[in-house]
Amino acid sequence: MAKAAQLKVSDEVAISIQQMNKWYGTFHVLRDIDLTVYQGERIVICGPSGSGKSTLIRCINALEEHQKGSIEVDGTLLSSDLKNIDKIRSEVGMCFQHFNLFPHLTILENCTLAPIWVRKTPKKEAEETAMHFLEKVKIPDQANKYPGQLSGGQQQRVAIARSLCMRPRIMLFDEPTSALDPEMIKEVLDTMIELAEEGMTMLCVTHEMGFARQVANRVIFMDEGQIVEQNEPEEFFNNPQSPRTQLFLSQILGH
Amino acid sequence: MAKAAQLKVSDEVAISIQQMNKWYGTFHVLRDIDLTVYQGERIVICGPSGSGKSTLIRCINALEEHQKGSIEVDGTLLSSDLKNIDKIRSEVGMCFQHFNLFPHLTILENCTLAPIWVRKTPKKEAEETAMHFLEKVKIPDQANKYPGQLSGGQQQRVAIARSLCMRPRIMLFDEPTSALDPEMIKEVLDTMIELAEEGMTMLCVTHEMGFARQVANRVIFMDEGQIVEQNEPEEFFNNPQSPRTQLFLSQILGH
Amino acid sequence: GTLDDVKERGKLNCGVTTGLVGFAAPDANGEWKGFDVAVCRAVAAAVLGDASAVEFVPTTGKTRFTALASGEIDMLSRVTTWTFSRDVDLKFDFAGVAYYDGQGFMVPKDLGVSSAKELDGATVCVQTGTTTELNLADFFRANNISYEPVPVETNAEGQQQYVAGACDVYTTDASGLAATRAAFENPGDHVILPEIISKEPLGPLVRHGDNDWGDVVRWTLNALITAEELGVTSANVGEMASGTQNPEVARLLGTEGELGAMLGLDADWAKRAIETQGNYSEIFATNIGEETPIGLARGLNAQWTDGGLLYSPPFR
Amino acid sequence: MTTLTDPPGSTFRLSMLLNDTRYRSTTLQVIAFILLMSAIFYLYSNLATNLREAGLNISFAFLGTPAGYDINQTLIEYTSQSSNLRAAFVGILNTLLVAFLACIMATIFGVIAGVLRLSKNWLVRKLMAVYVEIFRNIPVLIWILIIYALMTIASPSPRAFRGDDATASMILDGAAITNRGVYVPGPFFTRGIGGEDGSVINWLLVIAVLIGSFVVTRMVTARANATQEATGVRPNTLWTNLAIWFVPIIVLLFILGLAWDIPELKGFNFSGGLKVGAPLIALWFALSIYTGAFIAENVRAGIQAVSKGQTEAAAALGLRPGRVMSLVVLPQALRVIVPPLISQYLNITKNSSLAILVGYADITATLGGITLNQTGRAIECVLLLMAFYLAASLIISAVMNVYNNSMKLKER
Amino acid sequence: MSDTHSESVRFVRETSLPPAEPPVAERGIYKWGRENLFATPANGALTIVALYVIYLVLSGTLPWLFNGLWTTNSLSECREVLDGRTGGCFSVLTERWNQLIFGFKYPPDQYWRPMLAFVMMLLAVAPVLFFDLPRKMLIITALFPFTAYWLIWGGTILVPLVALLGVVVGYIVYSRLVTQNFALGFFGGVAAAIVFWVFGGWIVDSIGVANPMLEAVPSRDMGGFMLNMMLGVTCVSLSLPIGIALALGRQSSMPLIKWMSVIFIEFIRGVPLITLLFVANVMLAYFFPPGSGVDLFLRVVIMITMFSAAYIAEVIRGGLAALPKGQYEAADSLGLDYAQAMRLIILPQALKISIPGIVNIAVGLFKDTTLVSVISMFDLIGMIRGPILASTEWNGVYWELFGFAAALFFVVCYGISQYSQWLERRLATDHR
Ligand SMILES: Nc1ncnc2c1ncn2[C@@H]1O[C@H](COP(=O)(O)OP(=O)(O)OP(=O)(O)O)[C@@H](O)[C@H]1O
Ligand SMILES: Nc1ncnc2c1ncn2[C@@H]1O[C@H](COP(=O)(O)OP(=O)(O)OP(=O)(O)O)[C@@H](O)[C@H]1O
Ligand SMILES: [Mg+2]
Ligand SMILES: [Mg+2]
Repeated sequence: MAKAAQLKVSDEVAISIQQMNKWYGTFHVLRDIDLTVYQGERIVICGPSGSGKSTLIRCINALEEHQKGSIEVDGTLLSSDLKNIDKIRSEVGMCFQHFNLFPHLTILENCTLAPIWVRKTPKKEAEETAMHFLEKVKIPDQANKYPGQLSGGQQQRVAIARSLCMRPRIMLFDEPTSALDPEMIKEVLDTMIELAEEGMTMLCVTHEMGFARQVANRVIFMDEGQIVEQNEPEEFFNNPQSPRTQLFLSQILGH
Repeated sequence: MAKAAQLKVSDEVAISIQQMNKWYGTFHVLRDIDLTVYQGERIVICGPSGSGKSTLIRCINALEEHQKGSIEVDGTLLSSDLKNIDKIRSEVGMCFQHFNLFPHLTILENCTLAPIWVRKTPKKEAEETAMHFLEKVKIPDQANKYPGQLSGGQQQRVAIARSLCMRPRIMLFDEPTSALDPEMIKEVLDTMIELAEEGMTMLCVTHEMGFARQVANRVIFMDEGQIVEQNEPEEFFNNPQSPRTQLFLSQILGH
Repeated sequence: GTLDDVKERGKLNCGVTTGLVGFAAPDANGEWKGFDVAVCRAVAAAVLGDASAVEFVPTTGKTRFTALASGEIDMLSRVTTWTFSRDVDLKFDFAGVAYYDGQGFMVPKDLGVSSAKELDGATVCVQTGTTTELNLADFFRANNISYEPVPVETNAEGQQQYVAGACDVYTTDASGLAATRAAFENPGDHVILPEIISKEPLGPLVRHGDNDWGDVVRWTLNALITAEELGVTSANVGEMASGTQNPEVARLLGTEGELGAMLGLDADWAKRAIETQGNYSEIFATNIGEETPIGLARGLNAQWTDGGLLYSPPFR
Repeated sequence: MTTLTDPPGSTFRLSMLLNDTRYRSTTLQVIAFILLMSAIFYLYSNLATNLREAGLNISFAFLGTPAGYDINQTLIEYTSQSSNLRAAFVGILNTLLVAFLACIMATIFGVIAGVLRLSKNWLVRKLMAVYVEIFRNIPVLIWILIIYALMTIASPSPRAFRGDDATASMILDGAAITNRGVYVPGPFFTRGIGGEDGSVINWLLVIAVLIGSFVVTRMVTARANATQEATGVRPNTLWTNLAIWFVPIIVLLFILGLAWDIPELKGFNFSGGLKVGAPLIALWFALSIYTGAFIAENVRAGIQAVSKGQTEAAAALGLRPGRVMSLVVLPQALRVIVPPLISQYLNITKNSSLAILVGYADITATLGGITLNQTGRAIECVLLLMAFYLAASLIISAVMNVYNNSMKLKER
Repeated sequence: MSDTHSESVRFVRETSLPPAEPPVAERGIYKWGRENLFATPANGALTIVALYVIYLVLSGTLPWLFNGLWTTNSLSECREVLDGRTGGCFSVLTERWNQLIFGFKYPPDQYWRPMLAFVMMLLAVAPVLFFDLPRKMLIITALFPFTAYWLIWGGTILVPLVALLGVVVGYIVYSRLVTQNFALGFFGGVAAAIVFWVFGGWIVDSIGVANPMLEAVPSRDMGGFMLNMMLGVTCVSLSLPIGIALALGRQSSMPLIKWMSVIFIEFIRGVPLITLLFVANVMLAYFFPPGSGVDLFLRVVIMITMFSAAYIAEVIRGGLAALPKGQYEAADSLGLDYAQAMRLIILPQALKISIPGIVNIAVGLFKDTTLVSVISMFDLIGMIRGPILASTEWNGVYWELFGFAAALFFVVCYGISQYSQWLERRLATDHR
């Protein structure tokens, strides 16, 4: 599969992170991160808890601010200019561990909210798009229910559809399956795989190694705020170089 | 293992329940329960939800009163006489599904509270005993923390240690692992197995069939407030007699 | 000035008490009635030509001065004592004395008290925030006897306390005492003690510095008094206006001279006031006089010609 | 944001004031500041113009001039010649007195009603529910008026005690409930130090002995704890403690020659003994019973917040119900009860400002009432009044925060 | 394990026992009485004490209630008729009914106006309080302030009409501009509305309708229970937006704005309402431009609104804090700006959580409107303490009047608090 995936990688740079550093107060969370993601690449980020994985991808769409270095998304430099931030956020979709659907809105309203208010799409059109993506994640029939009436897996798929409705060029996932019961993990992963196959650029923090093997072009291992190792999945799993990676893999696969 | 356990059963009766009946209002929860538990026996009670398992063991240490029939614990008849109730309660330890540690007291204070106020043990002695049992459940280093600072598994082990500090002759467990995450279930079951191996008389409501096979002398199946079937674990699991037991086991093991 | 404001508004805002029968109180239909009310209406009649063009603003002891100072009301006609500090320090102008009063005491007859000097150790109900309260303190201090004050907010509350026996004595202006006693089931069971411990000249007041308006109020009041002196009543005022021999009456009623214009009003101003409200004695008689439940005698409030203190400057 | 990634040499543009996160919040704050200042300036200039037109000024000199009025209940010495400032202090002390008394009484009412609301007894439970609902849902002002009317109208006046055909009589020949207040026998010392007219020293002595007893009982308790720790058995301290509380004080009072000054009907009023004025009682009682209903709900919620599992676990360990209450339930319930309790105390303090309805001389009645009326210094008086209440509230909430932080349950 | 045991261990129930009736002692009224009234001797004693208390209360009030007179003309007449028996003189209620409800100056032939406004209010709040009602009813809610103003105060219809049109114009401008930028839309809308009002006010003034359809009634003439209702409803609804703004301000990351909100909230919460009413009464007039003549009602509304806004702000702050951080982040990551996130995501949820708290504040505030009687306004209590008790006929009727006031407030406040409890239960189970 990794082969198939690689075929689609282009030369166009989607995200370029250079010498990026971030501190929480005096705590140095991210240290000299350098990362270039090409259009159509699928990258899986893994690493022990607290290693800064979430922080990294939250920096990419400016949910957190970084203090040093540069982040450029689709040619737009992430600066303090609100216009740039808005531009980047509307091109980058994000899925959270706890879905974060809006509980007071129906599924459909969840999906049309941002297109209507941010992209200024007419309501009708937004709803059509929403239905299209809800079909894609296989829950069009739930469109008029409220999030609280759905199972966790369904909610996460709605969250993905909600992001897709903004027609992002890049998707970020932060442990999308870790709050789900085992039965539901698969349905969400399937959705993500489908997305990957369509050539979406994806950055995904996950410990689902099966998923990583199947769709990732590259696996990145982080520890203590640094990128310790990155490689193609096959190589990464079968032949880890750094001792920290080896330790981590032995724990995670042994479990 | 079952063999090793059986060796310790004596002829001395620990609990003797005869023709016991209980109603909640007009709802007949327990119907004609007859049960004799011998010193050193380990009994696992299982059955569908609402079948009266919890009610049964709560009747044994008078957390609920029964309306008909008799319960005798270690030769003391459970009546409305407060003295008898006190005597029985200080000889019967109990662990709950939700641990019910006292959140305003440290782990050590949780363990010494009852010995000091009920058994009139000097504080120093009570603390030594407590430390002994905390070591036994493998968390002596947490003694000065508060329950809120511990994980669920650790809390349940503290709850067991707290009961043991009263040096009970009989221990009752009401689904001690059902509120725990899978990783933590094992540590609690290990503690219980250790206890069983030391010859403690135990009545345990649980759906952990592995545990039942490993330590129980007898498995009791309850349904609609009645004891429907009881048998040695091997026989019980491999060769259930009653159709209701068969149905229940097929559900629980198939799951 | 205020005069122009009032004319433009077409309504006079007049501050009164929240309820003191005889002086200012709404009746069962919500119509304001009373002595102070009549003064307000007379001014309204003089200035606006309509005695009903008055907005009565109920004020308490606490709020009356702010209401006037802040312009919420144009004049205050509320049993308010003319004192030095109110005139000078609080910056108000008293337009004259409408009623000469004095503070007195009322006690139940069965206490057997006949003089205020015998009140040592008594419990006294007094309305807070009034000069009464200060006079009371002074009186007992001067006579070196003790008492215990029970402060009450309104006359009605004082009455309630006094009737229930929570205080032995009720003190307020003598007119108020009479009015209060009149409301009792058995007025005869209560006596008003002979001592009048203070001078309480009550009159309408306006803001300091607006002399044009002050003159209007002052001379409206004087017109009512003069009318009595000259025998002009609400009944005969029309007749007198059409033909009178008395030059002062003619000046008062505007058939001779330019007095109205000097005030910034028309010639009929005083005539209207008298026509609608009656002269001083009529106002007195209908609201607080001996025929009413309040039953006050003219006493000090008689014309100077009858041995009283009412003495209006001449209309000339 | 301190991102260092802005294009180098990018020049400052005006639109960046709103569109750049670095400047945006400053811009907004400057705008807010300007708006605030212009509002303040506008109000201030109106005030200045109005005062100038009325020929008034703001000055606190009136605080030094004699107040001129008398106050019926004073905790410090006060005559009509004292200054307005002193009258204000009398008011402050009276406010604190009634607030303090009402806090205690409201707590007692609230705890009793709250506990009884959880009683097993159906009738009592319902009765308490009725109490809580009735008192919570009717304005405190109406309660004050009703209870004051009860005091003044329904209880006899001193006159009723007089004569042969007296319609009222004293309780046990020592206490009288009248509509001017409650008269009870007042203690004094016949053999007191420093003359017969009860010098303060005697009372200080009594207080000292009581404090001594308190300290000793604490020591006894500590000893009992130590004994329990050592031997496991807790000695019964009840009788010892009772003895420590009562024996020394009785001996002292005997030595000083304690006697009771019985109130007696003399002249217009009862004289002698201790008098608690009707206004104080009415306000005190009304505030207590009204706030008590709220406290009852807090207490109930606090006890219910302790899960049933806690009681069961304690019972399963063999603890008796009394001990379960004192060792397990109460310590946990208190954490839930105390914060809202303190805000109820705050409410009592603020509601005590309704004292003017009953003629009780609290700060609102003296400074904000009579002084304001007599001097006409409305602005100054109201400002001082608000400053006092604000200070009181801030102090109480500061205490509350300290308590809350110290009692927080430790969690992961 | 001995062999004997292994025999006894096996047990299979062949026949199922049917459920049986509990023993007699465990059934029916007997059991109920034993468990609920006489579980222990102490409990039994408590029951007897409680019964005695109930007896005392009822024996005191029932004769008074049932012997009550409803048709006499004065207290002395009452006393004559009762002739020494216990009994209330409720005729004061029937005789002064209109005064108690509407105050003593509202024109009697216009009473239908406040009544109609009251009925409209019920219709207007219904869709706010009960989410299940058709959303279309919110139109009534939106129109209510204008119609109610016109009904109660009367005068020319042009005033509320201009006010309404101003709001409509403001809203149109707002919805045009808001798609570009919220701030632009908001301030543009407000500015448009203000321009319209100024212009409209000028036109209305110059037309100067001589014969308005409804007779104008000045606010000074409002009184009685109607005044309490008006103050309560007006102040609570006005304080909601202010409370929201304060709560958001207090959560703001901008220190100046945060501290302005904190100081305002803590200051207001630190002083008793009565002092704020004193401010309205004796101070506030000095803060308005000379000669503007803002009347007492308006000044009191301003102060009470500030008071309740501070308390409501604290409730809403609790609601905001209860929302998971993820909601803010999700809104951010979708590209919504601050105003959109607040309006579309955060506030709808936070407000819903806060409703029970807000209702409690509203009940408290409604009770506190009685304090205006202290500053010589004739609300229900003011009417009782003032004109009615001062009148010669009814001087001395306390219990009937206070009892009536208490009962009236109880009915309203208890009703509302029951609603809030119902709502709390419902929100707890609501999965949406
Ligand atoms: N808001 C914050 N303030 C201070 N420290 C923070 C904050 N958020 C995260 N941290 C710290 O930063 C470090 C990195 O956090 P991050 O959430 O990125 O880790 P992670 O790799 O995603 O871990 P996990 O697998 O548990 O999600 C952790 O040590 C965390 O404690
Ligand atoms: N306090 C009570 N009042 C009334 N009915 C009760 C009460 N407690 C339990 N019941 C009912 O009694 C029956 C038996 O309850 P019990 O808790 O003993 O079942 P269980 O076998 O322990 O079920 P689970 O596996 O769910 O814990 C249930 O139908 C339950 O609804
Ligand atoms: Mg993470
Ligand atoms: Mg159970």
